[in-house]
Amino acid sequence: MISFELSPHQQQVKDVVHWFAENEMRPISMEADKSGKVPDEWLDKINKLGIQLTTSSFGEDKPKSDKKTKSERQGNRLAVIASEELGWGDPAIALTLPGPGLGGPPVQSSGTPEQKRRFLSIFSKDEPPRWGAYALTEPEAGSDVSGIRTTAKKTEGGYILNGQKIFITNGGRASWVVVFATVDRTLGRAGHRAFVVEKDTPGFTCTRLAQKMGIRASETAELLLEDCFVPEENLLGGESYYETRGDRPSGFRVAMKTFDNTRPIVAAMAIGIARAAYEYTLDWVRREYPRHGHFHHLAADVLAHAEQDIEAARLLTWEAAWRADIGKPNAKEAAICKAYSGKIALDVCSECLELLGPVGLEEHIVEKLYRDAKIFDIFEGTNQVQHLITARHLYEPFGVRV
Amino acid sequence: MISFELSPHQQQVKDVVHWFAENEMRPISMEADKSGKVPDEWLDKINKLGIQLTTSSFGEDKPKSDKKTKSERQGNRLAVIASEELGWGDPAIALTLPGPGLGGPPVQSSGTPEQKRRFLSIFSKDEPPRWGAYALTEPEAGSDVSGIRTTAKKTEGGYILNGQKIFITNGGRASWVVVFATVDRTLGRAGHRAFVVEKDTPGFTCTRLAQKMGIRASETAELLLEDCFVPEENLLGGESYYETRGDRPSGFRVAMKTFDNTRPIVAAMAIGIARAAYEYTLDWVRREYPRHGHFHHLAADVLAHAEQDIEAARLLTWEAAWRADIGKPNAKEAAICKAYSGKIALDVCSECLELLGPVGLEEHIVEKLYRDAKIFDIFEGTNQVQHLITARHLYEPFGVRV
Amino acid sequence: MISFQPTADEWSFVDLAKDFADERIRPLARECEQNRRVNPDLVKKVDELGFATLELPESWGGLELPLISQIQILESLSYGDLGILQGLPGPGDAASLIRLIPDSPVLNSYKDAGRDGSWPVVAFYHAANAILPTSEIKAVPKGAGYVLSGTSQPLRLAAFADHLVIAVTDSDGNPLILWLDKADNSWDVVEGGYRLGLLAAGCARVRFDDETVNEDRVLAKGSEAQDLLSKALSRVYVLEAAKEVGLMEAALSYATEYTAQRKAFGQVIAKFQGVSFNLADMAIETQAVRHLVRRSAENTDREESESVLSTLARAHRSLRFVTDSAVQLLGGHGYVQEFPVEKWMRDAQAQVILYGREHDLTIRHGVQILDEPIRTEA
Amino acid sequence: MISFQPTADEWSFVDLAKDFADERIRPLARECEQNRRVNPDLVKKVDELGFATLELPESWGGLELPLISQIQILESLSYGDLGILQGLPGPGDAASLIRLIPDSPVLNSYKDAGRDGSWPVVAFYHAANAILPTSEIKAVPKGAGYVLSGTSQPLRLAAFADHLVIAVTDSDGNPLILWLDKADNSWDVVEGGYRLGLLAAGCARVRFDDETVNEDRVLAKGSEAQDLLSKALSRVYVLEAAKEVGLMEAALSYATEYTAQRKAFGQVIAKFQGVSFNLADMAIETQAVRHLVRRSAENTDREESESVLSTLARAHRSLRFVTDSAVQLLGGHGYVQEFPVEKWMRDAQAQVILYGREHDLTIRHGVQILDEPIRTEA
Repeated sequence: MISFELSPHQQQVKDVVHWFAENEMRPISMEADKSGKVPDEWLDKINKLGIQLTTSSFGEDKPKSDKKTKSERQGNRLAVIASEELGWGDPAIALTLPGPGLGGPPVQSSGTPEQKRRFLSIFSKDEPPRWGAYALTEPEAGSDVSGIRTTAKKTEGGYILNGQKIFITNGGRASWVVVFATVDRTLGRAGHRAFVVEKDTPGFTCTRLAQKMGIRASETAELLLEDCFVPEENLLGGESYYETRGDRPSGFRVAMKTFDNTRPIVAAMAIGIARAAYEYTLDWVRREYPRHGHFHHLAADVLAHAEQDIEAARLLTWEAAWRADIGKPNAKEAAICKAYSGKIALDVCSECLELLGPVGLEEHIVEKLYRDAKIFDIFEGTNQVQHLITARHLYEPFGVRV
Repeated sequence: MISFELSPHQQQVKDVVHWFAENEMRPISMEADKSGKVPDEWLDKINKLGIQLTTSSFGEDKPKSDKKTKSERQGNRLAVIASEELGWGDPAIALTLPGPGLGGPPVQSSGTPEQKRRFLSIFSKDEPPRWGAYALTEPEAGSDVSGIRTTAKKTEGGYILNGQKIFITNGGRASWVVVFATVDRTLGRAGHRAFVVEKDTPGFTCTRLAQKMGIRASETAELLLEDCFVPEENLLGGESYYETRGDRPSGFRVAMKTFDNTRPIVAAMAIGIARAAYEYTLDWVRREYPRHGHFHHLAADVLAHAEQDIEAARLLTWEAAWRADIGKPNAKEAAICKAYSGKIALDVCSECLELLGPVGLEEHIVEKLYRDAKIFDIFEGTNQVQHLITARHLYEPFGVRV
Repeated sequence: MISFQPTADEWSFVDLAKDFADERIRPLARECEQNRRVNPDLVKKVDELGFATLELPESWGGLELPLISQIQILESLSYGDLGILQGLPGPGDAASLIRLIPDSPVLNSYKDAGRDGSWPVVAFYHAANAILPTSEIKAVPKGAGYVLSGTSQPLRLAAFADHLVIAVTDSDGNPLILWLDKADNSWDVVEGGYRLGLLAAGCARVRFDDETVNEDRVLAKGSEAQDLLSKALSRVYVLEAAKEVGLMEAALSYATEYTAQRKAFGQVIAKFQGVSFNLADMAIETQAVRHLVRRSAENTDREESESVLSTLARAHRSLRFVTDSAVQLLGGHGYVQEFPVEKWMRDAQAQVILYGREHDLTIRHGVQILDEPIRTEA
Repeated sequence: MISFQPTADEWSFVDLAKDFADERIRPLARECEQNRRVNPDLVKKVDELGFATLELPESWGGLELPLISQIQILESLSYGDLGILQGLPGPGDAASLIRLIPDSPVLNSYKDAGRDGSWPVVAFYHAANAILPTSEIKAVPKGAGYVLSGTSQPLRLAAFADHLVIAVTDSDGNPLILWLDKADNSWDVVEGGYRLGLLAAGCARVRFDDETVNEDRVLAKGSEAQDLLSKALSRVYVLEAAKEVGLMEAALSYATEYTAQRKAFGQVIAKFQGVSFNLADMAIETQAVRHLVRRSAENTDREESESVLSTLARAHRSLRFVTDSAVQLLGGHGYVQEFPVEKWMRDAQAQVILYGREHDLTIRHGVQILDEPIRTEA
């Protein structure tokens, strides 16, 4: 049955995460933006509470989760519900929560049992906070895989990696980074490999952290691989994985398919941003604006649009997550919800700033959200990339590839 | 000096054409749309008055034109000023005014002196009304030249033409049509030729007239050329023109360049459409809407946007015309003004219909203008084509062709 | 539980509707437009299949479906042709009024008349969207009845109407809903020279010349009338928005197929700069509005109608965008009548004109938001 | 005669401004932002070249250029960096007031202070855009003077200001413009933790704590004040819109060059779907607004200011679109501070916040249109 009401379990996840966002994230939000850093002691405390950002199966293992019903997986839906609240709290801090982050899904989906154990078990509330990361983007290519130039040369017992990666979230602090490289550019996709490169591996360095318009408390690193030896056992899926499949890069494709899971999560954070700006502004307008006349109508117009854009973005995102939960292909829906949410997040913040007027210039959550929002239309595939993916799926039945 | 004030001469042209639009075109406008035809007797009368649509040098030979100053050509500016008024009057009727129409510029720019005399002298107020036409578009290609499939095969004393042309304004009633064809598709642009094909030439037929959303009073023909013999003397520019220039298709390029002159004229008509809808609606709103409250603000918002869009479109169009007058390249500006005006014409009409509400459904000039407007975003190069041209000019300094 | 899965019943009804739209409705679209009336055989078939009574109460022999089910079916039918859908005879928008007060004695004769499954035509006039004092219908109390005078704006189905619903505020400022029967009351039908769109939908003005209406024609008065109208319009707006989604889907899929198959300059149009992005935007808009309509339907089924106004406004905007884009992507072919998209663009514009001003609907919703307590739930 | 040809004088001044913007302004943009103040050497150079006194009357040693000339120069300077332009010390927006009443004795001391070519800083507070009673400055008549209290919204240059222009409606409802000197009156400067944009522009609130202002500080009262403010704001809005065009041009040309030269996946970014169309839209918007600003400048020079409000509103909208698009076209690089476009997007948003609400400006212009007689001339 078509329904947009949260189940009791979904509502509970939402409430818990919202409580966290409101009471733990918001109080440090403005200061973290100013200093460009999430305080270490805060991260320690959060980690001890067992709160992590595990995008692969987000909500299923929430602290207060009920006994799950066997009937229907709902991990993706819980993940977007939770992510919206985290984005509402503070997107930069959300991206800095300990855990495997975007590196989790490829390990989860392509790693050997031994790799899963080795790389995923390190994230524990009984250990210091740790991070995983995901390194795809290079200076000469955006967030698509076909342009990868980082090389992996087979050698005794492993591979020698050379290349540069940019815009890597938590790339500096990560215990390990999933690095995409090619063993032979002429092979195209069949030549691609994913490696788990561990911190302090010789030849693997974080060369600098980017200064950004927004999400300043989130670490965005540039990584350099110079004759960096990575042992065979860190090749994701293992040697045999690629051998047995010959030229079929299906394992790699699975790793790429994680975008279909991560895009709705990114979209949901963007929705959280927009909602935070909207709620703040609605409240402010109610207190400060006259109750009639053309400013009243102007605010009504702007707020009605904002509310609707948020609602539409959320429904598109829920749809993408729902399809993943019931095992339907969702690449098009994931692209659509990301394209839509990334765009409206900025639009809503900008319109809210207009309603706030000059006071919006000041140390102000809406101003910060505006700066944070823009990256959501860029990372995990730009708006343009999402449009292209959407169009490709529309044309697929006709055998046309744009 | 930068100035947007009309000179006395420009103002005079505007006033005369406006008078004509208001007092001759408007009274027959709704009926012509309904019957899908401009009445013959009206065309006879207009022709006897010497009023024609000659896009090449529109305003310079207006009935009441003053002694021209030698200092500065202003034909293109006068043309767009006049065209806006004609579009305001009725775009379908404007396109049906007797004269060489879009066929004029290529004959004017590429024809031999003998051809100019022979083909352009037939338009006279002492003769019955006559038309010229311009046939480029084919079923498999839009309004660009590179895809032409109509063939011209050299034969004794002339050429044999075979092919089909669609969306030809006045193509059925025209005394002659400038037809673009290729002598050899493998030559690309160098193989292109323009012929003046005269009415009643054996093998040359008007196969049907299109039923359209709007500009219903304007004739839009499908033309068929079946083994149609066209004598050498109807090859535009003459045989020697192509021989002496060898492979350089410069003559042809001149004929193509007429787009740079015609696009501002088409843009100006679109602006006239938007202005007609705007003025009608403004007047109506002033009479019918309450003078306060949210409907007042709603109308204020819509009308302010409409007025501005019209103003911006006009200034962009004037700029393109001004550049042509002073001999500067204007291909980019012509594309921009066409793209902008074609789009806002429909937008303004649609917004005006919203203000009118259900009464806008009825036999109503704004409803008609809405249907008429849409073609202005399509013909003479679609909005997409204009964007591409604009981008090409932006990238030209960097040696990039998109 | 968040879910986008239709029920099995919905699936099968929607399948039926899709086939019917493809095979029966779409092929007759131009003919019905030219005749300015829906083909009678088609009407009969629609009645047989039950598509005409989705909203009517079971006690009336209707299907009394929840809105969430109806919108899926209407979307599929409208994919065939919105012009035909809007010209189908029967209770039209008044079905939603009937749904709310099925037992009103005022409706008895209409209920009896439709017993054979073929419902007389009802046009629905309401002043909720009226801002034009010069063209409105006035109701002056006289005894226990009213005297009506004035001319309405153009209404859907008015040209064919056997019955009229008149929802106005009377000269004393009291809301009022009347149910008129052509047998008892007379009004003039004023048809304009419509050429824009929905030409088979029987649009016309109605005019009253000091027509006396008896007390027994009063469906509701005062706050009851106000409440009834508001609830009925919420339902009407949801249903109309769903029809708009169907038309968007038609334009989207037609433009997709056309640009995927049609070649220009040696390659399919899809590959030209800007085309596929425009198409993606059409798809995104269509899907966004589809979800918003579903959300509004779900809300209205639960008698929470807060987002209906803005959903309809968005549907209007998106419908104009999507149908206009389809014409644009077809280029010259989009503008001529051999292809359906020019008609769809005209129908779309007529539709948004008939059902409320976009900006007005949005602002009214915004005012509701500003006047409500903050919703803490998303 | 319709013409788009600048005069020879304008050409040479614009050339000078372009070179200066390229060579002197652009390279210092980040530094000035970080220091939250324009580099003093740069200020000196601006003063020497006369760019600071375009609007000031000749009797004050200014260039007293018509708006149509000034906007061309400001556009070129702003191409360098809007953040720097908005942080230049001197009379700021108050220059337009001075232009209108150069001989007012209230201004004598300021005029004298700037005789050496280096003008003290003036911040301009006006309530024309104020809707927030809780944060506004109140003026209560007391004897022949006034008592000021309350806190302004953030103003440009307020952090550096030696003088304040205060344009308010006093507690009796009479318009009033005061010219304050830090030497005679005191106010508090309240600086927020600004991080959005225009960080070198000295934005701050000013606060008055029952400050008594003498009669001799009154620049204008009543309808004279109203008229003066309205005329001055028209000039200010035209000049600000011109600066916005300069920033648009900067973003457009940077994005053009970047997408033409930067490669991804083996080809220049320009060739990817959607990129060149987005760029074309940026160019179209920029050119459209440039013309509208020129038109408004020409009108205002002729003392017809009817389109100024909507021109500024459009400039705001287009500026947001163009600077946002530039960031988008640069992708991840657009978001980091090694490239200028992220700063431009922030500066743009700060600029539109400081100079009037977009929708408000548009609606006010629309109300003007509705209340005026129809213009029969285009």
